[in-house]
Amino acid sequence: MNVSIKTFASVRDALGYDERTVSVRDGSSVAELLREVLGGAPGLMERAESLLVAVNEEYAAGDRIVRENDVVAIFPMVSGG
Amino acid sequence: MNVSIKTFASVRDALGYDERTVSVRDGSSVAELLREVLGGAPGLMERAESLLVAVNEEYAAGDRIVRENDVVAIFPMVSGG
Amino acid sequence: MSERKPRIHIDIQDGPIDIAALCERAGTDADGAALLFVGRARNHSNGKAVTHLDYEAYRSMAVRELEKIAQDACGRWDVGACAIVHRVGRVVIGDASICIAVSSPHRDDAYRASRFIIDTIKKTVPIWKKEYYEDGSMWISERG
Amino acid sequence: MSERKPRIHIDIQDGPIDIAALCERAGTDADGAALLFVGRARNHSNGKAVTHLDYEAYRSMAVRELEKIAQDACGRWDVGACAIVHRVGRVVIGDASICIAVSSPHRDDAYRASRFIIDTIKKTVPIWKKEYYEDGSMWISERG
Repeated sequence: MNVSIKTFASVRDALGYDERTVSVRDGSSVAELLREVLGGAPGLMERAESLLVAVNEEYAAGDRIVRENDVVAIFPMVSGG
Repeated sequence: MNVSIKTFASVRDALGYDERTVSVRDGSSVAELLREVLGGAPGLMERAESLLVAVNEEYAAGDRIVRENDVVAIFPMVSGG
Repeated sequence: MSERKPRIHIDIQDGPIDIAALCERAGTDADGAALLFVGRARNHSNGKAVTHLDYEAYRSMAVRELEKIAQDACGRWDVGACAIVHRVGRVVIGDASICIAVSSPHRDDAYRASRFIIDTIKKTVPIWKKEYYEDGSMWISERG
Repeated sequence: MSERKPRIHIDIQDGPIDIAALCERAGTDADGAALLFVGRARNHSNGKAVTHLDYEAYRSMAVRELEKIAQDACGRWDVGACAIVHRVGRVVIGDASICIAVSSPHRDDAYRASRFIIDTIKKTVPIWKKEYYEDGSMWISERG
């Protein structure tokens, strides 16, 4: 199934793109998707625990199951204000 | 000796003047001066304990000795802001 | 606590307070936070409808007390700039009776200093508020 | 807690924030206190001179999170109006990156709600700050 990935700030800088569609197997969790997406960027993999994930604009934990066409955003700790 | 009296808000309303020079005996305390000044306004006398006094623009306690030409302000609890 | 000299501005004035101008006074380049407190005339008090307010001040002493409070706040917290303007005379509903602008490098100092300033003003600065209702008026210091 | 419906305004915008306009949004006739928090780009951070900032947002989600925070604050405290505007893009030293205007009948609610809002924004709203120095730049989320 296809999932839309969005990246921000240092995660985008490390991955080199801000949006991409990826294909993952049905029933994948957020954690599995993260390993897939961050696999090619070792620096990010190391600090995967500190990254935040939102599915369809709501924060999601690692065990959240991703569905077809979900929008999954991956980003570092926020620092606005 | 002569002392300048200033009054504000409900104290002024009760006394009917906002400034006056009064003559008191040398060595009078703030408390004695208050009895003198408020004597003619029984409503004020009753709540003398809740009134505030400033001598030369600094808050003063009842035992403070007043001097010639001091400016003594008498007013109710403040309520600005 | 702070080693730099904070900018302090104190005023007691008749007529509307220029809030935008006050905002511009707040904040040096070292300050990451600015906090503006605005005390406004509200349309009710203790269950009664209020039509307008009237503020009276012992002006010279009130300015001295405001300066003391500003200095005290700047000594306790790391404040870059502090401006306090109190209005006197008639204040209609919705208008500002007092504005306090405080800025600091980090927000915690601004919040603490601002709160300290307004709380202390209400205890020590010789200014009195009179509330007007449809059927009369009352000095607020009488109530307590 | 409040039975009236508070006025909420949320925006994420490019370019300078109109602070005076925001002040006017704050405050109904029932509100005796208004508090404006301004987060400003300051000229230093962790001992380094900062030349300017750049803010990036996940805009749609950030607006949703800001709305949640405003609703939450209005549920916890008696707030008449709440406006939050966050700026994105380049912000020069001294300019506002965020403004939060909160009004309430009594000042305690405004102080508590304002502090809650800015503290929560810094934890949950997907906006990132990049600091620029003479010799480079850094995403601030990296630092912790």
